[in-house]
Amino acid sequence: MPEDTRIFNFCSFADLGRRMPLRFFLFSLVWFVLTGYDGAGWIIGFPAVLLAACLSLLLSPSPGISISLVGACRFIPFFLRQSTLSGIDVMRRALSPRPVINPGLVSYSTFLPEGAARVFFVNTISLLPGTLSADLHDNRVTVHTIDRDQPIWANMQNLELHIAVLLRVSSVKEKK
Amino acid sequence: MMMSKPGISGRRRFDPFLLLIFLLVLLLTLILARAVCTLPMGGEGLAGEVARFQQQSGVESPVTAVLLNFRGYDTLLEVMVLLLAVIGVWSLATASFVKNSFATSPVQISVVRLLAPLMCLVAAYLVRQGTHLAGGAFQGGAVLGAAGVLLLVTELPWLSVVPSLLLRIGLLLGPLCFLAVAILCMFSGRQLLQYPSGEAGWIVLLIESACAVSIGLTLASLFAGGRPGGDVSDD
Amino acid sequence: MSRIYIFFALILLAAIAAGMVRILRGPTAADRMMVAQLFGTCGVAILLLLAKGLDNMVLLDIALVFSLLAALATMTFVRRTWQGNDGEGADGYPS
Amino acid sequence: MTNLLYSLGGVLLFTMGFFALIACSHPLRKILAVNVMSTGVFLILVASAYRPESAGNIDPLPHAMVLTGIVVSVSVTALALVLACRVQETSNLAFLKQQRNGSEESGE
Amino acid sequence: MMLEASSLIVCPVIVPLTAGLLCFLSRRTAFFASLSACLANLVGVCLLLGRSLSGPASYHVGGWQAPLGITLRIDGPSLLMLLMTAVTGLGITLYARGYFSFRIFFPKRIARHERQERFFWPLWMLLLAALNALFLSADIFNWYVTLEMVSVSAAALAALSGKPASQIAAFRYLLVSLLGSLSYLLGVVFVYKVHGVLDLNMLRACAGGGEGMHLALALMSVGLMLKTALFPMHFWLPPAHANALAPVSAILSGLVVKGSFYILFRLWFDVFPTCVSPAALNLVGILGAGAILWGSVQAIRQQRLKLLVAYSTVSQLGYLFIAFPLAYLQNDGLWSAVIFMALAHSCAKSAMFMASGTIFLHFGHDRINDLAGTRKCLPVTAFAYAIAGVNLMGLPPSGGFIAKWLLLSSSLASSRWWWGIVVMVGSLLSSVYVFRVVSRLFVVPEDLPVRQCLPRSPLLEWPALVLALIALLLGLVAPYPLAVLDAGRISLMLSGGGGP
Amino acid sequence: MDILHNAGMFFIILGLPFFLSGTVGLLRFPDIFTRLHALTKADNVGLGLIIFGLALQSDSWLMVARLFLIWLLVLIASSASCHLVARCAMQKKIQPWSRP
Amino acid sequence: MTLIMLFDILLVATLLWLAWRLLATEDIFKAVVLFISFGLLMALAWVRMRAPDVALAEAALGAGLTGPLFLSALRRMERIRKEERRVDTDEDRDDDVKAGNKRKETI
Repeated sequence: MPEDTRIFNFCSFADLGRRMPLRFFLFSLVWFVLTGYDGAGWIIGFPAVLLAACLSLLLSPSPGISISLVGACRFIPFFLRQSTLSGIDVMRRALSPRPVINPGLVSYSTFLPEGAARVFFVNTISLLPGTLSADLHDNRVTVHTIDRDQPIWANMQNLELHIAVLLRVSSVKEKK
Repeated sequence: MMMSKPGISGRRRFDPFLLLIFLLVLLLTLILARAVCTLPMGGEGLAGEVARFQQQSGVESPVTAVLLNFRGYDTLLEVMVLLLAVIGVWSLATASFVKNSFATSPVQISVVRLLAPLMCLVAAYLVRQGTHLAGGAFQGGAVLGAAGVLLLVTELPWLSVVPSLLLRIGLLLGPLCFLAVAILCMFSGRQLLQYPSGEAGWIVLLIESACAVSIGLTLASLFAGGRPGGDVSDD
Repeated sequence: MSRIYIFFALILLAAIAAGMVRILRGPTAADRMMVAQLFGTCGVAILLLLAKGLDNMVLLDIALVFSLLAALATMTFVRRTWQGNDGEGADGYPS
Repeated sequence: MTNLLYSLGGVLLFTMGFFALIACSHPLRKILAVNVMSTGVFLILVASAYRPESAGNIDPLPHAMVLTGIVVSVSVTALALVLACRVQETSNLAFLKQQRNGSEESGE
Repeated sequence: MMLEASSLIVCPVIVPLTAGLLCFLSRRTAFFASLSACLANLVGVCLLLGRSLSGPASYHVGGWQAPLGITLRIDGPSLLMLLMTAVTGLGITLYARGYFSFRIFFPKRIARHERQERFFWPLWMLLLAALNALFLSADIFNWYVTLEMVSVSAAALAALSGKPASQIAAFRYLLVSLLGSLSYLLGVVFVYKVHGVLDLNMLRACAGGGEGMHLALALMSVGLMLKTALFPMHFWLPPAHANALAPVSAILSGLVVKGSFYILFRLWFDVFPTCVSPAALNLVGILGAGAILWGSVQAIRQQRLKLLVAYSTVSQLGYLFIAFPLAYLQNDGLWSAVIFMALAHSCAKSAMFMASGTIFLHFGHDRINDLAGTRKCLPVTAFAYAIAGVNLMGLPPSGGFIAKWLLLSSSLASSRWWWGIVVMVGSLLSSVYVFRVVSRLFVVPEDLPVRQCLPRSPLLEWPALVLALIALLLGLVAPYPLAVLDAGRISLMLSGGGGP
Repeated sequence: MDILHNAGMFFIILGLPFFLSGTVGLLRFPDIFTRLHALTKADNVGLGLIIFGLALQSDSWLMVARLFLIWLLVLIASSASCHLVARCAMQKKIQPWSRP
Repeated sequence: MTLIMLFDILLVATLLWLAWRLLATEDIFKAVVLFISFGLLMALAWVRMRAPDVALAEAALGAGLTGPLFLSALRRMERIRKEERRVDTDEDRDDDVKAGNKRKETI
């Protein structure tokens, strides 16, 4: 797949009309979180939010991701539990008298489409127990694992499915 | 360790000159330390003065009041120092937006897409906070500059895309705005930079916003390390 | 009550101080750089704790800036400093 | 007490930077040294304005001065870095020629 | 919509500042913007001169009174320095125009020349504004900011030529001036710590020495001396000044070093006269004497014209410092000799560097031994060089003569004749290095190969001559500047004058 | 209110060992990849717990949102930079340490 | 209040130690990393000095700008020096090979 190397990406007006309000809303939300109930702040806030939304549109060419609410409800507890486990895992390994590690590299092909979903997948891998995404090439993710005895493959599939549900990716796509 | 070239920062031989310098520096340290310890802590300083005129300054944050109102002249000159640094850098080198031999990771690109607009937003937030809490043009400008640096590092060389004239206008926006306000203030019998009473608030905010934009652009241009757009052939 | 937060911050600062050994020991450039990353994360935590301990909510803004810019140095490092496979010992593995 | 501690730290930073500025030959190190020095000065300045929470308002003037100083020092640092790079780039060729002509290795 | 009359005082800062920004914005109008800024500056200073003869004036920026705000102050010395900057600046601007268009006219590396011209103007205009701001300011922290502004722009200008040597020199120059600024700033920190104010007038009123003030003054002075290139700390000056472009050399030698010197002068004689000990004065005097002798000897030994002129700057700066011990004891305004010296030297040295630059442009080198017969090609330039040389030597009608005469007579009057001897030896040595060049310029050997003279450019030659003539005639109109100085005297609480 | 406060304190105290173990791992683990493991995971969990604790103690929803925004940013930053460094290390062909 | 004192002492000691190492270590890259860390800790010091404005500026400039600035300058200088060494080692390269190298670098 060709890397996306264009600097700015101008989308059509129709696209703009569809995606701008959402971004605007999201950034307004962030602004609200930052400043709180501050009416006067919107004098600066409004242009800033507009600017941020425009910049964000310029930078992201791909159609926005859509998040399913159900998926989110399932993903967030899963993620929190897993990342806590990963912390405990690391703590156990680091604090034991001799570090119990048995690292190695595993290669995994994901069915997630390229773009936001795949990047999200790669990023999340690093926060799960015992795995660290070390490379991403097409759909092959090289994963560094701290313990080869762990069921890496199953963990990955689990995560992949969660993300697929979260981002509304149909999992029936060809899976190698 | 390995990066150093032996001749450049290798272990030095004993050097009597360095020993002498070392002794002198030691002496200086002692003198300064003694001065720091024994000098009176100087009482209030100007805290009382600042607090007294805080109301008139138009902003609630004392530091911003000092920077943009009481001692705005300093700040005006200081913005010029930033501009001078850019001019100096531009006069020295051309920015080569080198394509790296390795492709940028898609992870980095996606993260930047998320972070860069957020940085712009936070920059504006800091400018806004400057009027009543910590923050202000420099802090906001710095975060804005960081956003620019982030884009440059990710090889989205936006600086080379922006038309030269536009870039220069952006760089000058803050200084020119500040200077124009300073000069306009002189009309109708006031002094340089003496804001009309009661209107200082929004003027300060205006200057701060313009300066934040300029400072952000300035810092990003400084990072780019040279004038964009190849040779002198612009205008 | 606020002293306990400062105590926590102190512990984190000690963690930072200990982490500096890694900067000195290396061996690769990335090891050193990751310590700066650690400083960023710990710095955010310390700032949050101090914000509570000193009861100064402005520190949250500083923590926000820290967290926003945490990745910048590493990204520059990865793109600008550490790339280029020159096969020299310079930034590779210990020689 | 606190301000004394930080002031002394600032003094030490200043003098350390000063010594390194004279003793080191690498241009980047010199720039780093100047930065450390300026940080030391700023630390002394801010520390001398410090007073504990109970003692009322802090004098904002030193803070404004330090802000000014920090921004100035960043811009000067950037200029110095570019200058140092240019020095290496432009003197590269002359240096090479000189080396190739058989003169012995020059240390710096 | 009325401008207050007192607003005239900020004109020397605002006008070049605006011009600098405009120069950066558009290249086409750069020269005209600069020229009109210089003219406006000169006119403004002249108007100020007319108004201020009645006494010193203050201006509160932003309408904030002293402890809080920044005060601008105009009195005798600052007025004369402003005048000096305006006159020399106008000359340099004209010369720079000639210089750049000459170089672009004879294209060897046209892109590089265009680049140099393009960035020269904004840098120069902002430098001018910074210098003016420095001379006007009466606030020690504001001085720091202006100093930084001056050093950044000066370093950038010094590196403009693009040659490795000039860039190395500029790098060192930048570091040295940073070091100087930091030392100065540390001094400011201590002053603020002790007195809690930054304004000069209030500091003057605070008086009280104490150990802290001694330390603060020492730190500030060392930093400023480093920037002014006093004798043992002059190592950075010759390479930086000699390797820069000719207009830049003129700016650096003629104006920039005077900026830090002015602050030093102000601090010692005006603000903290009570903190100054005789030992320190003598030390500075000795360093000045060292500068005179060492700089002259080095200048005599140089083979390149621009290096010679640069070393002569080192030695001439020595005169400014040798006046310190003399002026302090004398209560009749010997300090005016210092200002006068700076004034004359500024014009003369700029003229000298311009002449050297013109010679360099025409011959493509500046080896002194190969300059024979320059008079034939460039008569105006040769004359400019010679007249400027007369000034450096201190021959009678020149401004340099007046200054040296004042120094000599006061050293004899106070029976501290050794300073007088140094002044005379220095003059002798300077006549050696001036004549060494002038003889080459004017003696046309019989067997001179017919050199093809490039077409002359009036802008390249006349500004140097005019500046040199101004320096020469300064001696004739000496009473007038002295009167200006006297007018400002009210504010100058000199030690002998019964300061607090 | 008091219960919330104590619970918050509990979580903060719980967070500290994670930070410490992150540092210990950084010092003890044998190669860059394993150190990345230690750094990213432990620190993020530690920070998460501290932020959760502070959020329990804070009195306004805005503050809670702000705290979680900070956490989210740190998460993004550290996981991304961790991946980037690992990727770069792979490209430089640094061999991962493996049990002999 | 001794606790906060302890915090201060540890902070200042760490800062000084960092500064010493960054000025004394031979590896310039190590020095740069130490400097970045130094900047981050300085922000904490400003916080302790009750100067949040300065801390904010230091955090933004130190983390967001000085670090990348030094890192990319370091890269530039290292690259130049490597090129130098490369040309040094084999004598027979002539000028246009060198120029070719340069061209490759700047494209």
